Amino acid sequence: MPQTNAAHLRALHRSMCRIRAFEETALAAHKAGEIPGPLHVSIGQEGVAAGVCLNLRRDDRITSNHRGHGHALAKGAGVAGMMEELFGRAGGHCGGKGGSMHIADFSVGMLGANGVVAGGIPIAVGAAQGLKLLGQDSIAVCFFGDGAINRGPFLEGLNWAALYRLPVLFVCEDNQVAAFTRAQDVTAGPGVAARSESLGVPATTVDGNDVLAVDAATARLVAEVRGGAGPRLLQAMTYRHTGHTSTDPAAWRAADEVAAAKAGEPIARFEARLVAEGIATAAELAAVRAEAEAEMAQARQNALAAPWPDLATAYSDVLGS
Amino acid sequence: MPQTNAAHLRALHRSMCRIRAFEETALAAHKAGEIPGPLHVSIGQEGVAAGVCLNLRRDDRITSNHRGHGHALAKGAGVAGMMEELFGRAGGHCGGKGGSMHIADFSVGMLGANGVVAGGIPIAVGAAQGLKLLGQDSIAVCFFGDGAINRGPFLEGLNWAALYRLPVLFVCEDNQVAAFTRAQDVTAGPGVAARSESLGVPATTVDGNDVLAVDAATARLVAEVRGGAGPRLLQAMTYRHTGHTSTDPAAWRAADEVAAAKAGEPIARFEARLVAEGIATAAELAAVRAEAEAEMAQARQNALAAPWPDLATAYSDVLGS
Amino acid sequence: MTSLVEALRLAAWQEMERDPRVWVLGEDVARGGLFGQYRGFLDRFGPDRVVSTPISESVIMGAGLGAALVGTRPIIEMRIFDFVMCAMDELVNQIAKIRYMFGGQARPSLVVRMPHGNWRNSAAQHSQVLEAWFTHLPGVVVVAPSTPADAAGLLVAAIRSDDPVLFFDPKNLFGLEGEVPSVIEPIAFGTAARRRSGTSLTIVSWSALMPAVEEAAASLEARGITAEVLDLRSLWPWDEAAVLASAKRTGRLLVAHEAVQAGGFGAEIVARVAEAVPRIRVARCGMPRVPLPFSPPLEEAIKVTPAKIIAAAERLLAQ
Amino acid sequence: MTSLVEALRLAAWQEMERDPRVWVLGEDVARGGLFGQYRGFLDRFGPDRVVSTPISESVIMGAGLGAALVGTRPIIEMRIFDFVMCAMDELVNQIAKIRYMFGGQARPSLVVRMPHGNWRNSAAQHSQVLEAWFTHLPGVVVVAPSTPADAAGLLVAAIRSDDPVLFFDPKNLFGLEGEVPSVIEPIAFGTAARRRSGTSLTIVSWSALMPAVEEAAASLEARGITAEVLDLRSLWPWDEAAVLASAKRTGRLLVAHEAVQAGGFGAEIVARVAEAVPRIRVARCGMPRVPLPFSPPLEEAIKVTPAKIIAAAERLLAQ
Ligand SMILES: Cc1ncc(C[n+]2csc(CCOP(=O)(O)OP(=O)(O)O)c2C)c(N)n1
Ligand SMILES: Cc1ncc(C[n+]2csc(CCOP(=O)(O)OP(=O)(O)O)c2C)c(N)n1
Ligand SMILES: [Mg+2]
Ligand SMILES: [Mg+2]
Repeated sequence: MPQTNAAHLRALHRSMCRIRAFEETALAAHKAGEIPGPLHVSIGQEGVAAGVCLNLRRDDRITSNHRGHGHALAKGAGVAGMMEELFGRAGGHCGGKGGSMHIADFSVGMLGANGVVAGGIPIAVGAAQGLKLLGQDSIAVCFFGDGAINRGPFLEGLNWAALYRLPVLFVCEDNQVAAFTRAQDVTAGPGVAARSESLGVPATTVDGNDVLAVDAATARLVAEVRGGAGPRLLQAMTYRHTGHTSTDPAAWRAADEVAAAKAGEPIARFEARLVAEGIATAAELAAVRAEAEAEMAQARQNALAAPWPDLATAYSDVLGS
Repeated sequence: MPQTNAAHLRALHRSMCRIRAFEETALAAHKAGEIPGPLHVSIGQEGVAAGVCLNLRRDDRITSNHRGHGHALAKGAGVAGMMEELFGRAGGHCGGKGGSMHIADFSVGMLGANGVVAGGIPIAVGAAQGLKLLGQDSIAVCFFGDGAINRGPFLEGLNWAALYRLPVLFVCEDNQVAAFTRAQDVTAGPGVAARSESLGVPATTVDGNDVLAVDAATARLVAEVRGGAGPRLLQAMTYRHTGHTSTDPAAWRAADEVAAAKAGEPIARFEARLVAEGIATAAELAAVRAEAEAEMAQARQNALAAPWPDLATAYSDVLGS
Repeated sequence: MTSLVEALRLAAWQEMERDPRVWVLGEDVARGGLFGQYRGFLDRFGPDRVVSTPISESVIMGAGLGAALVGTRPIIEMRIFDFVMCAMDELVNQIAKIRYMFGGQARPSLVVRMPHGNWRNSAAQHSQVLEAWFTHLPGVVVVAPSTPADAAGLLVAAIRSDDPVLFFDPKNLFGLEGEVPSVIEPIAFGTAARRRSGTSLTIVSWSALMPAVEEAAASLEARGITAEVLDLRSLWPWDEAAVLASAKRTGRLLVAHEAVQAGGFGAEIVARVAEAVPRIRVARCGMPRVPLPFSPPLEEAIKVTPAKIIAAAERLLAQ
Repeated sequence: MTSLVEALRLAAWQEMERDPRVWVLGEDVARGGLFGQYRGFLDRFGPDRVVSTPISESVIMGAGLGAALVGTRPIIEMRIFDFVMCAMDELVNQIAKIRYMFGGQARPSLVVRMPHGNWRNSAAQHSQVLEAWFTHLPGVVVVAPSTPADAAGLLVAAIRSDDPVLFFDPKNLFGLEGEVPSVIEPIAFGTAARRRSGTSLTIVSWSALMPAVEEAAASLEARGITAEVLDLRSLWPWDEAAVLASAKRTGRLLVAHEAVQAGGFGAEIVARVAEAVPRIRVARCGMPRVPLPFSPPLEEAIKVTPAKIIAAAERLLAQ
């Protein structure tokens, strides 16, 4: 790797560490009863969020799904506002009205997580169409899971994006599972890439646990999309280390399957490479992890102490000003 | 062509002639104000309905769309009941409650036309699943147009059918137009066959205006589907001679385009072949056409004279017995 | 004189001239739309602002939302209301909730146009009247005009509104003629129009049933029964003050609507008035709880007609 | 004692043992379902009758319909009500209308199970209560139980019914314990259960709000105000006779429900009673017209609570 992008490589590492630390902190806080409602974390999938979002501009937009913390963080959403949102506090990005499943930070182009599988696809397609109509050169990126490719909006959205040559990058975060069901048990045919091509959207598949592979593919695809070539799809193969929600043990998965996946987890893998190639020392990388953990611990403390929303806000943001 | 199936060939011809005559009679009746509501006719597409349905058993099921008269007739629905249904009379298959867009004749396995594009796809898939669960060897055939392949249920239904290896044959009646819009202007990628393959459903494309091509392909596909090979898709290329509805002149289409299409229309084409190969004489074939026209004229007269439904029926068939 | 559908065409045209962020998407809109409500738009505004779409209702609705989130103001044309059933997640779970869920970060400023109601014997899947559902759905405005001028003024208000507006085009009244000003001013939501003054009873209605209501009121008047007739024009917000004031004056309230009576918006109006006005006499006139049949005599039998409105009024007055 | 979710599991199990045409389809049902309501079904009934599906709500709903049309009796599991918005064409345009449109040739005998309502701060897209919509939709039965025994008996009735039944599982009450008979008999739709007798007022409610209503009634009674409490159990058909009789006795009717008050089913009940019982005093207690917020204090602020029901009752009695 050329030294010239060492800063970028360190940024990728730092982004992944911050996502990991955020998720582990959120999990602990949920177990401690500090976070209400359902919680979906993305431990093991950090390479996708970081590898994609670090190739985006602040004025690019993303839509996400129910497992969206990593996407938001990597896109630049403020940690304090995210943690407070999970805690339902006044300082949350959504004022506590959304929670984990509805994290959004429009100030950095994060147009929202979504509680409905595939719900973000039509929105991203429309955002791209709007940006094109306004003559802006920012693009939309749409994150969704392998489960979303069996919902109608996947077909409608990709056909539409290809038809109007919209500036949208579809990112299928393929962790090969949807809730308690393996993707292979509910997905016929060769999979998302073939579906995408059949709808006129060129597809690329990468190892989503290799952040450099994600980074390189995204850089190329974003350039094509921003250049007006039309939509592209990136399939990133990865693995969900935890259960579907914070309370799901996912006991149905074979222990060795999980162990093997954890062995190939993206952060340690990338760190080994950074050290081997002399980009950073193990000590430097450990320091980054520690710093991320400290940042999230601090955010948790703040959130726990933060004020609840003013009850009047329960009635605002419905209609009118 | 072997003489052995001359009867089958004559049946194909007769079926197409009856559909053509039914549609032209219905069109005239609608123009005369005898038929209320919207009317979608399938003139020019008779080769698909006849070629497919004459390869089915009475206990096979079909679902259809808004342009469903031909499918129903070819599957064996009674003409009197169909014409009375279009006229809204008591003797209609649906007692006048459905009309043209909701023609159904469960006694011959015709599970209904549909006023919603792609509405018949999930129903056909479920019918196939139910038949399989009941251990019956009848199959389901699902007719839809090129417009339906841009709706989500197309993806959901094909993936589902392939997943459970259901006995369903999908028939895309591709007349290359949806209402007032050309398929090419709203369909990205290589088209329905590629979409089908990407969802694990093998696809075959034929000239839908060549009834023998439709017949041969269907015979093979039905055998595979009934044999337990799982779902198949047949794309039949054809052309809608009329406008979208009986009141639509479709003036936006170039006159020569329409003329060219009419030149290749399936009935005359098949008749030329039957005569050339000595299966039938021109006089015999003209007699079949005349007979079909007389049958439909008679059905129109009967329908016009038929009683309206008892007003009490407006309140029945909702809930309870 | 201008037809209602032409009034709607002029209103959308005016707003697209006025604001370059306004655009329309839906099936066949570049060909003028199913009812000609966008005739000439393609030539004037071009294919980027007049977008004929695939038959993809989920994305027609959802793309409109996404485009609104980046600052455009889409008119989402759904062709016929019944097809909105193919886009309910996008409407109910996304459009109606996004501003609230995100704590006000987003404001989907869009209009969803849904030609609805009984129309030319088009049977159960092309005739539904489910406007009441959306009065029960937080986060949306519900508009249901009955005259060319109101349709135009309310559509202008809808397009300029920063809230998501569900605009129920009364497709059975598209041919209705009336005066429309050359410059169309917005009409405020939640203001009812008094179509007739009277003292015997109050009749509240809206949308495609208004002509039947006025016909009924006229023949009642011929027999000395004068009805105060209010056209709500929008169902959320609705003009509760005007309805309460009139009901208090007349002491009797009849709500008539095209929709099924059970669970219709008439129930909400009657309930509000019954809660607020002790001893008020109330009645409703709506369709029985059955799908719309195709056969003309059957449809006629279950539809709300002037005769049924008159009968309901007489029963109410007999109490 | 049996929990409500276990009672539902036993009811579905009993019916699948009884009738080989009954089967269940939905996401993760072969793993027991999201709430364990199908635990053990796969091992007992096999993968053809216990079908874990893709995330394809349109086909989950529509395939259930198609399978019913050829003579099976599917239980269509929708996981969480809000996802039904992804299958509304199949439910509203197809399931609810097919029997009527086809003149009685088809009878979709199926059950759609939809765990609904506020639940563990799951926010706007996982908490909706839109049961009222379906009382306004011709062609469907609407069931909303509140106790383990009722849930079991009504689910048995739903599975045996030849009509399409929309079964609203009260997910917030899944842990509620109660007695359930070893042989579960069907409970007739349209029969309310009287939970308390009283003379001061009538309180009508159903589903997950019943515990709050009973708590409110108890504390009112402690102050000498006795409420007759009716649990409707099914909303269509609904026990109009029982409600009218009770309202006439007490002279005061309060309808409380978890759903948004505006346009909720309480409006229909109040309207019917106000039409039929002159001088009756009526009131409703429901949620304000806002989406459900995530933050616990905000959710608590807008939810219907015993305190709000008591306050509504006191206002009604003060009239
Ligand atoms: C339309 C819809 N159906 C079902 C659900 C319930 N649900 C939430 S997440 C999930 C699994 C999604 O799997 P995938 O898209 O692969 O994302 P992952 O959880 O693997 O990150 C399901 C079924 C939902 N939220 N929306
Ligand atoms: C979901 C839905 N959207 C729109 C319509 C209106 N519509 C009726 S038929 C039609 C065109 C269908 O084209 P295609 O499926 O190719 O069938 P064809 O008319 O060509 O036979 C449209 C848009 C509808 N009925 N349903
Ligand atoms: Mg997944
Ligand atoms: Mg077509």
